[in-house]
Amino acid sequence: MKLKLSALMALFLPIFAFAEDKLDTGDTAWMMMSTALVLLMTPAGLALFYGGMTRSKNVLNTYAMVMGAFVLAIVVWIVAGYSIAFGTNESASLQSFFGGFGNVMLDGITWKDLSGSYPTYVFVAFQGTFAAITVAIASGSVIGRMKFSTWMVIVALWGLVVYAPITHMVWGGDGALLFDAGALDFAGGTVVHMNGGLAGLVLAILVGKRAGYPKQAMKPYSILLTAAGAALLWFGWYGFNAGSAFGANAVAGVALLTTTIATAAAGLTWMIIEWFVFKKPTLLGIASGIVAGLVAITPAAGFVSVGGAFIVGIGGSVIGFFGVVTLKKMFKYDDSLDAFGIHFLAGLWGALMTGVLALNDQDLLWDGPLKESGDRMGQFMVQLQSVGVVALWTLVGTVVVYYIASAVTGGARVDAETEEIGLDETLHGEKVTNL
Amino acid sequence: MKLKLSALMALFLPIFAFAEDKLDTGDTAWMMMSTALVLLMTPAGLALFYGGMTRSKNVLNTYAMVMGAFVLAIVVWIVAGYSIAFGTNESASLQSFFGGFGNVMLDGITWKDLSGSYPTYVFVAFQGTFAAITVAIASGSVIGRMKFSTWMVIVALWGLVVYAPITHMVWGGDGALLFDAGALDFAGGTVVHMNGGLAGLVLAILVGKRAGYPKQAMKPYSILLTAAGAALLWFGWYGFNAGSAFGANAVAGVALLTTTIATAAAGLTWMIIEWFVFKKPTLLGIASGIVAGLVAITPAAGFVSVGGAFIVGIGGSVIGFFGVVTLKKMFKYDDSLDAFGIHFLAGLWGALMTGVLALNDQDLLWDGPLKESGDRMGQFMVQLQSVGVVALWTLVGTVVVYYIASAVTGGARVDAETEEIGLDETLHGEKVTNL
Amino acid sequence: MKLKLSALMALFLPIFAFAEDKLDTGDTAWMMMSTALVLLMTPAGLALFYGGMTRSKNVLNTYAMVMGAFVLAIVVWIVAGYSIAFGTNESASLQSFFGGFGNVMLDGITWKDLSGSYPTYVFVAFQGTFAAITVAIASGSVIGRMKFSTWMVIVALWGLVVYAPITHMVWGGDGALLFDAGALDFAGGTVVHMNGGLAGLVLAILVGKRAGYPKQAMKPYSILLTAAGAALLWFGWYGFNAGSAFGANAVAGVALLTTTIATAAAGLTWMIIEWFVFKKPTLLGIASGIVAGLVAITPAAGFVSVGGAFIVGIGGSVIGFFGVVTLKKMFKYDDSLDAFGIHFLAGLWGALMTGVLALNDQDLLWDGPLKESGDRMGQFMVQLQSVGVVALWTLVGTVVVYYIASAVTGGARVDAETEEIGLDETLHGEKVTNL
Amino acid sequence: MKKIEAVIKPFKLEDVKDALVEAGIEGMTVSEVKGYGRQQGHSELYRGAEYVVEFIPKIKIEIVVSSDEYVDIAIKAIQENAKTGKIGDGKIFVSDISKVIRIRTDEEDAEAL
Amino acid sequence: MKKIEAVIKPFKLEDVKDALVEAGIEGMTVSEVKGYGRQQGHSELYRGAEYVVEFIPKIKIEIVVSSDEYVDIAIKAIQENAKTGKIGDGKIFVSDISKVIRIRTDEEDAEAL
Amino acid sequence: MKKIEAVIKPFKLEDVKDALVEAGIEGMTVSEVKGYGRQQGHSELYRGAEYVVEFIPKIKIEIVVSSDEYVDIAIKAIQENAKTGKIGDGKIFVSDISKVIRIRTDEEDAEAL
Ligand SMILES: Nc1ncnc2c1ncn2[C@@H]1O[C@H](COP(=O)(O)OP(=O)(O)O)[C@@H](O)[C@H]1O
Ligand SMILES: Nc1ncnc2c1ncn2[C@@H]1O[C@H](COP(=O)(O)OP(=O)(O)O)[C@@H](O)[C@H]1O
Ligand SMILES: Nc1ncnc2c1ncn2[C@@H]1O[C@H](COP(=O)(O)OP(=O)(O)O)[C@@H](O)[C@H]1O
Repeated sequence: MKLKLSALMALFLPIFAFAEDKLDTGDTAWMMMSTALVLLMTPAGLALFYGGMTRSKNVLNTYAMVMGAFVLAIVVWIVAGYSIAFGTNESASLQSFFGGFGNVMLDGITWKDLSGSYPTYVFVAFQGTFAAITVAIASGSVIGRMKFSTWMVIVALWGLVVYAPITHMVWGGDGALLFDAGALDFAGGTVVHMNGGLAGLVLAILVGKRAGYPKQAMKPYSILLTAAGAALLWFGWYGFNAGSAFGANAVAGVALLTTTIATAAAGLTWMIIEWFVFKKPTLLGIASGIVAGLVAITPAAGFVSVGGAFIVGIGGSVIGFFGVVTLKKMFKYDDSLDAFGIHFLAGLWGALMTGVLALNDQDLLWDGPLKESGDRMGQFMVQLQSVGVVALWTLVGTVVVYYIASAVTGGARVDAETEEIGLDETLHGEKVTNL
Repeated sequence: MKLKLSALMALFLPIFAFAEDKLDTGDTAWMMMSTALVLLMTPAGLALFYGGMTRSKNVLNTYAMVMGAFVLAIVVWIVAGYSIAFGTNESASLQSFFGGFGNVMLDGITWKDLSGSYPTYVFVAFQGTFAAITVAIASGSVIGRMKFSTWMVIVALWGLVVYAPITHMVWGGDGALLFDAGALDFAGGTVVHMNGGLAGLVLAILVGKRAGYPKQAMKPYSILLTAAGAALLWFGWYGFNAGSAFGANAVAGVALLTTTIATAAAGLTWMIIEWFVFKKPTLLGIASGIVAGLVAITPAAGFVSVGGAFIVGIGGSVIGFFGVVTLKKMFKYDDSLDAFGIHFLAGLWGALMTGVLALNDQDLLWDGPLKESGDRMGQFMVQLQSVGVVALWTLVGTVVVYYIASAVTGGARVDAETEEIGLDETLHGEKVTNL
Repeated sequence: MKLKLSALMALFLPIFAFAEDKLDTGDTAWMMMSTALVLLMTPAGLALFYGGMTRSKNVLNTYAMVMGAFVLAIVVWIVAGYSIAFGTNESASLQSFFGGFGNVMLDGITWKDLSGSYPTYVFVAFQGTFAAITVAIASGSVIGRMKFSTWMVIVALWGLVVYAPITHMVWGGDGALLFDAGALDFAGGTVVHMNGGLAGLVLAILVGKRAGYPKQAMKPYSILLTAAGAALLWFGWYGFNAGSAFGANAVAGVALLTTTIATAAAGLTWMIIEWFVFKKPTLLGIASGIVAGLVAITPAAGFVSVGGAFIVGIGGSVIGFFGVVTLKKMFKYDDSLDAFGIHFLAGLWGALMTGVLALNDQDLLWDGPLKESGDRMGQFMVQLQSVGVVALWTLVGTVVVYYIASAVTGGARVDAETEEIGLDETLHGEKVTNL
Repeated sequence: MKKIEAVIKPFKLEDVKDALVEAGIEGMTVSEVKGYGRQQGHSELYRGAEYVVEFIPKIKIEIVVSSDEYVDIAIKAIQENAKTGKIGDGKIFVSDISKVIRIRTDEEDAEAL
Repeated sequence: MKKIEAVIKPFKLEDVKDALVEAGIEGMTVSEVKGYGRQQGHSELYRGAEYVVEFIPKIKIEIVVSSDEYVDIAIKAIQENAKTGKIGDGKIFVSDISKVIRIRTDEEDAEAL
Repeated sequence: MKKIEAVIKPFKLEDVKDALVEAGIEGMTVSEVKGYGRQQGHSELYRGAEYVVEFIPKIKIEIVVSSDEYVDIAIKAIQENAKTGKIGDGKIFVSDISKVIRIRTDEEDAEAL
């Protein structure tokens, strides 16, 4: 990533006033701000988005799954995740998948080190917020029935076994599998959204459906909080996407604009589809569309045009709607808050459309078939390969992690009575509202 | 605007380390951040502020009116609004009012273009968030009785017919009516707040009062959410005001400080007035004062002194209180959440006081009578002219848009039973809290 | 502070592209953003954090105590607080404690003045948000029984008599007592957290316990809002800590990373302790740990290593837990929302551990025994001295302020019936939820 | 003594209360209930899952009066003010009360009302 | 006419309602109540302060029927569907109603039900 | 069997419950209600619009007991513990219950209590 970054930077040299390896205050300001923005997405944005959609008896448990996952995943990231993801492995065959343990506890990194034009310490924190939101996304599929202890064990293992290697493969620099292949994933369509969304589905199937699903009415505690969460996600996502330009540069400007366009178009699209299909547009629908649009544009954000952003956003919303309304009913899995339906599917759509729609502009593109030889079909095949590899790794890794966590905690699922009474009261001894 | 911007920039050349037409990372970082901040104001800040003040049966509808308006207005902005507002019309007489259609779908703008020292793409997104919040403000006057379909049509038309031309007139660069006249509006006192607030009143009068108003008690769902919304508005407003300096420069510092002072003073003022008049200070009052102060300082933010900021803030609160408590009762219109009472009146106050209080400092001022010849009276007349022109355009434009939208959707108002049951259940099929 | 700042800056000169006394857009962008971030912490973060923990009948009063304190404290800061804190007194003996009245109403400061590389106006606003949150923290100890009028008087006086002098002593530049002694307090462990937390305890003891405490169940209105508030605090704290590097530089990067690490570790720690002690991890516990971690790392943020951040964070959580669960029961004071238990204790821990763990790195350290002669024991003694002086000043000052405020408002405490019915209804005439 | 319980539409409460007070009945206790009957519920929609809400929000008013005369007065006031003529207007139930005590004064029966 | 009041566990409401409707009882009024009895409450924990929640959420169903026959039908439907066999299943109380009125139509007694 | 219904001030619930339990009455059902009577409501203020809140939050306790003896015990416990002496202390109503069933065990009447 650093290498790619430097390459990118080089293009702008005539524009920027600094030479490589110097700290640029504007880039540093933007990357620190981006870190704070992405941080906000999990314990505030996603937690409210998910918490609001949960039945009132499980709201605090849902919030705790997100917030607890966040703090644990950050710790895991510092201890070893960063090293596996962004370290360099001496063995070339291992380097395809793992960065090794050279930077465990950030060993070998000093506060004066730079990643391009800003401190590596900031890069570490920025990437840590990505690691943490990814596993938190998965929680949405399994709320209301999983033991909190099992979930915590899953979070710890998954960060090391699934997230870090996938990040390494895609963004790990020279020698990393999909990085070398030239996969385009601007801000984490594969790494974050497909990954987290698919992990959610796998866990949902393994842990089983909530009692009474889908017969029993499972009404959301507060759509208002869900909508507020979606708004905070949108806000934070500017750090996610425009921050993935690794500086306050023109590419960040592209990501900022395409993110705005795709998201607005997606929110509108979901609303309109609902209006046609169910005769009523819902606030939950607008919020869902917004998130689907944000997910879809993530891999494409720095690569596509204004028109491309519209296509990615609208399509992300259509496919998300299909995932949530049609697919889930068809296959009868209980992807409770639609981590799979929205994050995986819209992330997949975005990752593939990045191959189709990426501007053939040498200054924007990353290394890959499209940049090197204008080979769009080849680029699309690389995108296909990358979604395939990521999906496979996530699938296998998540199954393994689940069974270990389940064994360690004496079964992954709460008993029927606990589920009936609600996890807030039984697992946490708290109640969502005391009027 | 670009021209004015360049003029402004030139003043700082000895201070800044870059020459014109170079991307400055610090300015770019600040403008991207400002865009994210202003974005947050609508689907989170304003939506919570308004939603919390609504009766529980209409809360989600209110939220959806704001959030739905936001996504639609952004799309409209990209498609044609930006072009009308900031494009350049070849016909000089048209250029007074409209920027034309040269930049429809952002045609003609590339990702490498700069607006001064940061990407034009960022400028487009930044201004888009202004367009979107303006129409969302108007929704506050008509909640609880307007059809959602009518509202959506209004949003789309209004963005093109009212918002974009007014923005062009004030900020549209050489040849634009009020820009040429030398009107001072730092961040949108006329363009955003008077405009949105007056549109609200017009719509409120046209659609009629809520059933039972003012006899029936209409209690707010949650003042706590309203207060949280006000806090988010304050936060986001730093992007609004200090972002309107178009860079991380000393003028932005002025706007940041005056915004802080005026808002704090206004929050305190409203609280004290209530304490005297009603014997009880309310949280809603503090929150209302905060918003009134933010609105009032908006046109003046980069122009006034510390003392000026106090005057603008305190006066904004006094006039807002008068609008909400006295004027509304006197004329018996149902400006439900006081978009007119707070945004129009405090915006008007701020716009006029900008003429009175703007520092006579060549490095701060924009072109206009005050800058050119120290003619404060002349400047005040220009300010008067600008509020007059804006008010007239808004009035006429909003009436036209209302009748078209009403015709297209078969009447603008829901039937009596729908209103009685509440719009959340009837229009959206959702409920605000499921305990 | 400005002097120290310049000294710090000098170290980076080869890295930064600007010479002293020039505005740097990156630093300015970061400091403006930091100001907005710290602002958000009080009327949104702390207000939700506290409001959510309060009984439903006092929620809006709690929110109003925080929000009202905020607007008033900002006004007081501009009027005279800034001058006392950061002005320069001609008398050397007075300069030890007070900055004097030379900058009342920001007199003598112009919009072109710089603090190092960004506008002094931004510095004023940034520091104002610190002043305002400090007194707001104290409100947590006395909610549910203090008159709103008394509280407002306390806020006004305390900002001048306690906060401003303490800030002067620690950060007031050459001649200021603890600044000269070489006390290390990166972002306000003593100035903000010990100070606000101890003031809270003092007020809680003086105003007395809530009726029925601790026998009667006092259930929190909404832990979800408390958790959301904690997340907003975390987000804003990046401005607090990394903003205290006064620029977008490598030291800010250190603060950003250590803040992330300590907070995550602390959130996890509290959760685990609860799990062991009470058999149930709570969401309130995770949120409490997060805040304890943020407080603990505040004085240490720019000084410690990755390992140091873990120690500070984990220890802060342990000591905060002890304060809240053990100490409070032992001494039977009613520190209602644990301003003392968390802010004072974790702030104390952080301040002392800064002496123990600060990296002996000339480029990071501030003047003091450790920097000058590698004398860690000497540094620790200075830290002890500074916590002692701050605690003493806070104690005496707060007692004085309390009695004056109480006298002015005819007693500090509401009557028994008012307390019984609840302060929302009686003092503000509002109700937290209208379903 | 008699107790009158009436289940009515929520938005009629204000009118009914005013009429009762005007008719000289100055005490009552109300609660929020949910009714099931002939009146159709509505449906809620969350991401495509449609839930029919069969229980409809109603208000229950309880009034204890000392004489049959007052029973008639109360029934009349309720009937006239709660009626919309549409399904779901609700029902009135009358039953016996054998003893009433006012806690504040220890007064009993008719005096306690 | 008789009134049947049943206090049951909240999650049994749906089953009981379905059984009643199937048995031909098509009107009822329910409310959220809290019960105290042999069933143990749970405890809540806030920063180390443990509060025992002694009142347990229950649902109260009120049904007014015209004949003793319907009383038995209703009781049977409730008994069968609200029972879990664990402490806290709740109770059924039966009392007399002397008059019923349907507000919409002014119908009285059996006709009003 | 008798049913005792008491409308009391919310903050007295804990004391009343303790007294009832102490007096050997170990089951009760409570609900949140709103009362209208001589006690003055308060007013709420939203941006200058003042709304008088006439209905005051109260708690309703329902207790079914098997004998008149228990009726007296219960009344005494409530009277003593709910009284503040100020307007609004509330009322106690007593009525007849013809049948009681414990759902869990099918026990009837006195045994079910
Ligand atoms: N048998 C009954 N027992 C108790 N409450 C009833 C009964 N029948 C109806 N209700 C109450 O009366 C309300 C109105 O009844 P419904 O059948 O919907 O319309 P209508 O009052 O016009 O006949 C119901 O929502 C319910 O609360
Ligand atoms: N004497 C009583 N009067 C009124 N309600 C009662 C009485 N006894 C019990 N209840 C209600 O019945 C519910 C169940 O009673 P409980 O003793 O917990 O279990 P069980 O129903 O199995 O005997 C209680 O929560 C309460 O609501
Ligand atoms: N006639 C009545 N029928 C039913 N409930 C009543 C009646 N009168 C009073 N109440 C209830 O008793 C409560 C207290 O009555 P109120 O007249 O305010 O004071 P007091 O109990 O001191 O006479 C009321 O809030 C209401 O809930």
